[in-house]
Amino acid sequence: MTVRMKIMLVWLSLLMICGSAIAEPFVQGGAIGSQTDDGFNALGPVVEQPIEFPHNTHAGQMGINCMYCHTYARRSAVSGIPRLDKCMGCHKLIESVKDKPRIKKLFEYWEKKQAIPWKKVHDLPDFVRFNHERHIQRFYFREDRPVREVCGYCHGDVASMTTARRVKALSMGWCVSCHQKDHLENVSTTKTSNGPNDCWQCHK
Amino acid sequence: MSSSIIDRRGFLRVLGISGTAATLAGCGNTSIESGVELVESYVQPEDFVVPGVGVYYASTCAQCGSGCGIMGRVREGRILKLEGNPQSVISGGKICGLGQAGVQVHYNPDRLTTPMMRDGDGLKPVSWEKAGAALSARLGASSPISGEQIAFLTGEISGHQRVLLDLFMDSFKSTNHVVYEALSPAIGQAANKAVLGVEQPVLQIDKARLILSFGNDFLGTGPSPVHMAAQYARFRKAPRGTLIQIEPRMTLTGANADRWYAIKPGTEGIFALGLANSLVQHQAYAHALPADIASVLKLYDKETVSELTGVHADTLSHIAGMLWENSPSLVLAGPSAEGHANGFQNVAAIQLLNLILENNGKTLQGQPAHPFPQLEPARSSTAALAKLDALMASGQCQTLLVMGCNPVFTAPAFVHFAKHMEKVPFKVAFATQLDETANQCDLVLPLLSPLEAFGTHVAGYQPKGVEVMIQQPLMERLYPETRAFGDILLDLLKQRNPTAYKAFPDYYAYLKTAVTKAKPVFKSSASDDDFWEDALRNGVLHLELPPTGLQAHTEALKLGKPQVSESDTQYPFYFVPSIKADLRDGRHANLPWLQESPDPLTTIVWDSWVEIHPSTAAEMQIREGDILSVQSATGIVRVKAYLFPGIQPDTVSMPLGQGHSQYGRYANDVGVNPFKILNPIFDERTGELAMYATRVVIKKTGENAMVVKDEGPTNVQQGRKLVATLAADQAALAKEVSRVTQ
Amino acid sequence: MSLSNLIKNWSTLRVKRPYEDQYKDKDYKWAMVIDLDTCTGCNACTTACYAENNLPVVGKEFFGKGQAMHWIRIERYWGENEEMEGKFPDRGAQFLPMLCQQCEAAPCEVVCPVGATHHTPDGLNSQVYNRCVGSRYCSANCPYKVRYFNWWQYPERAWPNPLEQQLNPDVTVRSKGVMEKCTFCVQRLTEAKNRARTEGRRVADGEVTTACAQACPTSAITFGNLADDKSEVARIWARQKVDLAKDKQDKEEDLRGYRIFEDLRTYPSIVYMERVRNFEA
Amino acid sequence: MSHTVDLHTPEDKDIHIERKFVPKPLDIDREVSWAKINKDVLRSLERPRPMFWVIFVAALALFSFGVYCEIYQYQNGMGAADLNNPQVWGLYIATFIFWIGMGHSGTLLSALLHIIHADWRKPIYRYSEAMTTFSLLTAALFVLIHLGRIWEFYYVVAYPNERWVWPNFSSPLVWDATAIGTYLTSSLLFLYTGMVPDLAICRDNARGVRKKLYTFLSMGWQGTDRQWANFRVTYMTLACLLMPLAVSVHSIVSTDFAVSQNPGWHITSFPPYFVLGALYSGCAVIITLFIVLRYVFRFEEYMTMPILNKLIKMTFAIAMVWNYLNLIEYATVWYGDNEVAKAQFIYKITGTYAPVFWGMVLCSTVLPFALLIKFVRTHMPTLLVVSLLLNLGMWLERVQIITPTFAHSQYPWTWTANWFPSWVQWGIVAGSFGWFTMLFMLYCKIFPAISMYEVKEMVHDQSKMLKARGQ
Repeated sequence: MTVRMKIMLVWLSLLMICGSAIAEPFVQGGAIGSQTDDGFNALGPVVEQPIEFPHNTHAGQMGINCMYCHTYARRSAVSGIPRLDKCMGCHKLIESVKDKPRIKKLFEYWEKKQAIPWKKVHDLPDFVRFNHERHIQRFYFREDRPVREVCGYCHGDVASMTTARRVKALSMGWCVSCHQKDHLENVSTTKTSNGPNDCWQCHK
Repeated sequence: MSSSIIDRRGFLRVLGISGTAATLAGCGNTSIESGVELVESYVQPEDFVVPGVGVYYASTCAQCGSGCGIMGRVREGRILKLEGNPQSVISGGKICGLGQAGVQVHYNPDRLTTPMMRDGDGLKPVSWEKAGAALSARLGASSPISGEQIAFLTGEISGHQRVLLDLFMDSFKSTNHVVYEALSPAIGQAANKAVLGVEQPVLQIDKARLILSFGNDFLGTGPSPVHMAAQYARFRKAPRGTLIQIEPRMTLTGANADRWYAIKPGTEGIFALGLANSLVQHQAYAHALPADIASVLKLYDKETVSELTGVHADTLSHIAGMLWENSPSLVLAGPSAEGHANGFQNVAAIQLLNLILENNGKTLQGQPAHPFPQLEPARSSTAALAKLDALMASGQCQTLLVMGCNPVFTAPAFVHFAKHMEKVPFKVAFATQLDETANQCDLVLPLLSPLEAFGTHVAGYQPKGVEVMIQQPLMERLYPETRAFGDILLDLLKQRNPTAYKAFPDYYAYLKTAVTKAKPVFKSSASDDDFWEDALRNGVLHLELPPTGLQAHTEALKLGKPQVSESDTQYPFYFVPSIKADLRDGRHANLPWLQESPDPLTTIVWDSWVEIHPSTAAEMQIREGDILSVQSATGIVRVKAYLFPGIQPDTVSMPLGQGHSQYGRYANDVGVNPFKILNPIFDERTGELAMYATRVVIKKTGENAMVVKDEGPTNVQQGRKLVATLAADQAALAKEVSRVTQ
Repeated sequence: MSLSNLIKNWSTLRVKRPYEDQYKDKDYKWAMVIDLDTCTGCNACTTACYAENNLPVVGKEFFGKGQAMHWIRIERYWGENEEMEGKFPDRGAQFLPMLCQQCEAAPCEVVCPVGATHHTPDGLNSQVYNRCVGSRYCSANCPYKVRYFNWWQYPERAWPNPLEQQLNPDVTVRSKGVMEKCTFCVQRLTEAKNRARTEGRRVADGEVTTACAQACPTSAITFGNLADDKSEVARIWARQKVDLAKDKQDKEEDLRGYRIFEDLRTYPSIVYMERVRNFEA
Repeated sequence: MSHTVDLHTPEDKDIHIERKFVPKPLDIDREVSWAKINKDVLRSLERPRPMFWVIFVAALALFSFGVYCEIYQYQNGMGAADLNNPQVWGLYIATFIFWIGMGHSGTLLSALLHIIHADWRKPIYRYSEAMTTFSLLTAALFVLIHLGRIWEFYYVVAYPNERWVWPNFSSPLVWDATAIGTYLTSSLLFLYTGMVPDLAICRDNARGVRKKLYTFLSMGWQGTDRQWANFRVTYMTLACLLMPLAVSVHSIVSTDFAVSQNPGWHITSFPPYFVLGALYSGCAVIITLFIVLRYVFRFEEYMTMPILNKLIKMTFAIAMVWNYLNLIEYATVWYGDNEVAKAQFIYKITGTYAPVFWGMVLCSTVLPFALLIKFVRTHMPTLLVVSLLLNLGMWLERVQIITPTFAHSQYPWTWTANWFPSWVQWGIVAGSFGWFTMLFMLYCKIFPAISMYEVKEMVHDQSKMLKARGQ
């Protein structure tokens, strides 16, 4: 290694440090709903669920609105797992699939009046307060975006999965990257606004 | 509709899978994990149950007898916090610290989770079958005991629990339902009854222009502190009333007085008569009293009164003048005036002032007759305990049942309650947590906490109209082996009389039937189920009734020459126990929030102490934290000294409620129990224990320990403007914005 | 905060706060009024705070060491000067509920090395637990000494099973080594604000309150939105002629409102109302 | 002269200015040969005597106990130190300031005196410079130790991160972290740069592992003219850079207190007061180490009495300025209209911690006058004790800045009556002394404690100067 190379190396590393310091805050995430690479993709582990729920059948093939089942998303901080009687409401009447093992399992839980122990796929640290309601109200109801886009921005294209799997980092930088973007106030205007930039909005 | 209630109970039962998993991770966990925790998941919840959103249910606070309506915040199946229920006239949407701590009764780590039965020396957990069998063998259909052989000892109890209990005792042809509260206001009640015609007049604190209180701690430990605090708040708004407090040791109410006077314990009646004597000099009041009383009153001239009470003679004239000028006024008697051999006399003399000042009907009113007298709380007394004690000592009592009271802890040492209890062959305690008394029993049955059980309460003090308070479960039971007191009683009653109660599968059914039966009284035309649902939703059944008048009975006062008990050279100090608003008689000492909540006046936590005036302390060279022995004729305790300016110099004071030995991790070995050194002095008229009449001698032991308190080395403001004070005549209160007066 | 954000908001960040009418066009400025004349010192607020905000009970030993965690404490004074006057406290005690004053120019905010405590747009003095490194500089600098540090790993001690089920899931359970303090029950405020925003309105007066104000049996504590002229708090502030942005109030003698240590220019958000005593009694 | 015209007054005639040359004792003997210097200094790097190991193990034990205390505190929480509200800092910050203050004199000696060509610094600056570096390292430890969440310390550092959050640049603690970081880095650099020619000497005289080490560290130093020229420029530049840093670091540390409104801290004169205090304690330590090294390594020929005398004079001067600033501080409080600060001051001198204050007065204000006595200046054991006491005084000074202010703050309710640090704090403070001793002892055995090339310069200059005077 020549001296020149050594010097080059030092300069290069310096440049990298400084460059990332300056450039990092300007990194732009993907536009909402694009579900494309926004630089924060992080595939989570496969989570074994008590019943291998086929999202692809329900949301994909049938095209059921996410919020038909995850009904709390628009009125609570958590989107919630559908209550068991909601599953039964349909499946009691769908004779064709009654014999499938997954449905049989569902009926077993129902008969025992036991809640299904679903596991959390999208978990946030305990000091974070994420509010589904506000996001759904803003982007689904006010901006009138398609539900799969609104939910998909954080959850990925669940309609193509069976059981859900985390696809985004759900990290602070990722949240902030979107909060800093200019979003349309509502469908009719061109006025834009950002997400809250206050620590206490998300940290509790 | 009835099914929806069952469903609601069902909701509590088929709760979410992680309803009980609380997070303790805190800031430690910064990582995002998948597949580690479970999601809230329901089977068939009510529509209004939304995960992540708190739901409020109305219920009733069971922490004291005030019967405040409360709202419990429930989330994901857990009761998180209690708030006041705005529907309840008593609480008016507010709640005290004691009430807040109700959740800690429920979640107490020392809760009793299974029945316990005596096995040799200790109590061993047993199954309900075994416990039930033991109970049936003694108290079932074939039980031979009756009359005096059985006794049911409870604390203040009201509502349908009391009805069932009475029915249960009836089935044994026994009247031995002993209601014992260590801090029973029985002397005052008896005197009120004699002078005013009612045991507990309804106070209109907010209407008074001047309150003269003889040791009445209505803000801290009165019959309904939350309600009275709200009244007090209005009393303090324009036109602002004045509060004068006279007592040997400053209470919380005294600490809020415009003027506080120290008085020798037990001489409150003399002072009141001195005031009466001054008052009747005024022409407006000259004919307020019958001539015979007025003539005896002349003996109470201000010099004599001043000498006996230790209050300056000018003070007496000054207060009399204030009473003249400020009408309507309100004169109150409190525990420190009641708890003496002449306690009845004291209260009667104090109430006489109300009569002279014609406050009855204005600031004092009679409580309307309760439409359901059987639901009203049975009046407690300490004399009843003495009777029971004699019964046990004589060996007559064969079966003792105890619920909601702890006489082994609260009975003074001279009663020897624990020893006499041993003579009872079968003792049953119903408890949410083992205490000293339960530990002495042969069978202990675990009860549901008040946040898990249905019930009704009726407060002894009804400030406005009449209320029946509804208690409902706010949460699924924590321990499957615990049962409702009502259910146990109902089971026993069914064994005694199977036909009469077969319509009621459980206590809930009984309660619902009983409450809905009262529908006509509340002038409701709703269906039974709607009425019941409404009752549950509101947490209270309110019936507006006009207050009744009071009848004056001046003859009840037996006037004699002014005299006080001899001073005692062997025991030179008056001993004044103080009641802490949160610990009361000690039943709440197991609640950590209350242990850590500083005593308002001394800011001491987790301890007992003896208060002594700084001037006396200086004479005896006592410093804060010096361990003193406080000795009465019947006992001795060793306790830390605290220098407290709000106390008569020849008086010492100790807080009640500490000194437990078998009441769980938070209460055990904290402080000492001053109940144990009370002398056997009784009120001459009622035979009740005179709690404030004990005399003690204090000695330094030479040891010193830190007093754990919030207060630092200074207790004054050091010239910083922290709490500023404005003279009442300068403050423009009438112009202020206030929601309290509305 | 990213550089772009910093640059974008530079003008607002550079302003000396508080300034006149700072919150005039804002939606919220949370503030409080505590009436010392009706405060009876009963400690209901303290216990309510323990229940709402997951405050640990530290026990006798740690309390004795001065490591108690009461976000709101009731102080009891016997006199205003350096000594108590007279033999007895014959005008009663002076009770003072002391909690974080949510200063507009908070001494704690500037000194936090990591920005764990900062000023929110609603005028709250926030504390972000997971950002806190525990330098305790904020506490050292707080003139009111209302910041409480987690000296021990309280979660392991304070909530033996099943007491932990009482914990409020909306509030973080703080682990050792972080500073905490009164938040004006921000979890309630956030919930109310979210609800109001969804419904396209501002939080109404009385819609949300802090745990202490809610419990207070004498309603001595009033909480509300100072940015809303019609709110009770704003009306009391206005009536008492207390101006948020002034360090010295020019007001009449008969007004009771004052802020503690105004001369330190912390601009607190809590107005205390002087205790009144009838000195003729 | 009688024949000359008397133009002057008679008195004038008697004026006879006799320019008498009083030979001062030389800073260093000019007869010392260069080879002897090499030999003497390199001898100090030889295998240590048993006593070295005894002291080293003692220091290690002390340090280990400190580590144990820190682990105990880490596992249990800061409560283990018996800190509380409002005594939030305890001895940690006091000791932090103490160590960081000690670090200042090394720079003063090496950089400032280098710039102004005060040659007498040459035999003693190297170890002072090392002392500076190690005390800074120790001080930095305290910054970490006092953190409640030591494992999150990197939040204080400004670096780009995923969260897009920065430290709070308006916080004096961030200034602290930055200043200490910068100062530590430049001190290390300065120490190392100054050592390069000596390391080359070591390299030439060493074998085995040491040879490899010195070879690596001396960076191919051959002593060519070009190397010397570059070296001198670099060294001077670094010295110039370091000077403002040394002043700024302790000024910044003082802002930790001065920017707050706490009574006893909110004082404008704090920055110079702190800087002077720092120099003061640093000089005292340099005297201590001077005596120790002189005795242990028999450096009498290089660490001569005249040099010590100059050092003491400087110390005395600094002590006086420090005293003056101290008095100014008290006078400002006393004559100011801040009643709270005045009450705090009265508490400081009469309250629970009055012994600390008066201990400081005794050790740091009164004791320096003992330096005026010749016996004290020349009798090594006495001087050693005095210098140690001066340091104790400076430590007490830091304690009395922090603890009484917390104990008697603005807010009367939270005053403390008799707060006392727990064994954990004492253990960690003691451990820091063990850590410092260990580092310094290792340094003395690995690197030359006296700058050989500069002593040679000094001898050379000395003889040149004397030659010029014709002696």
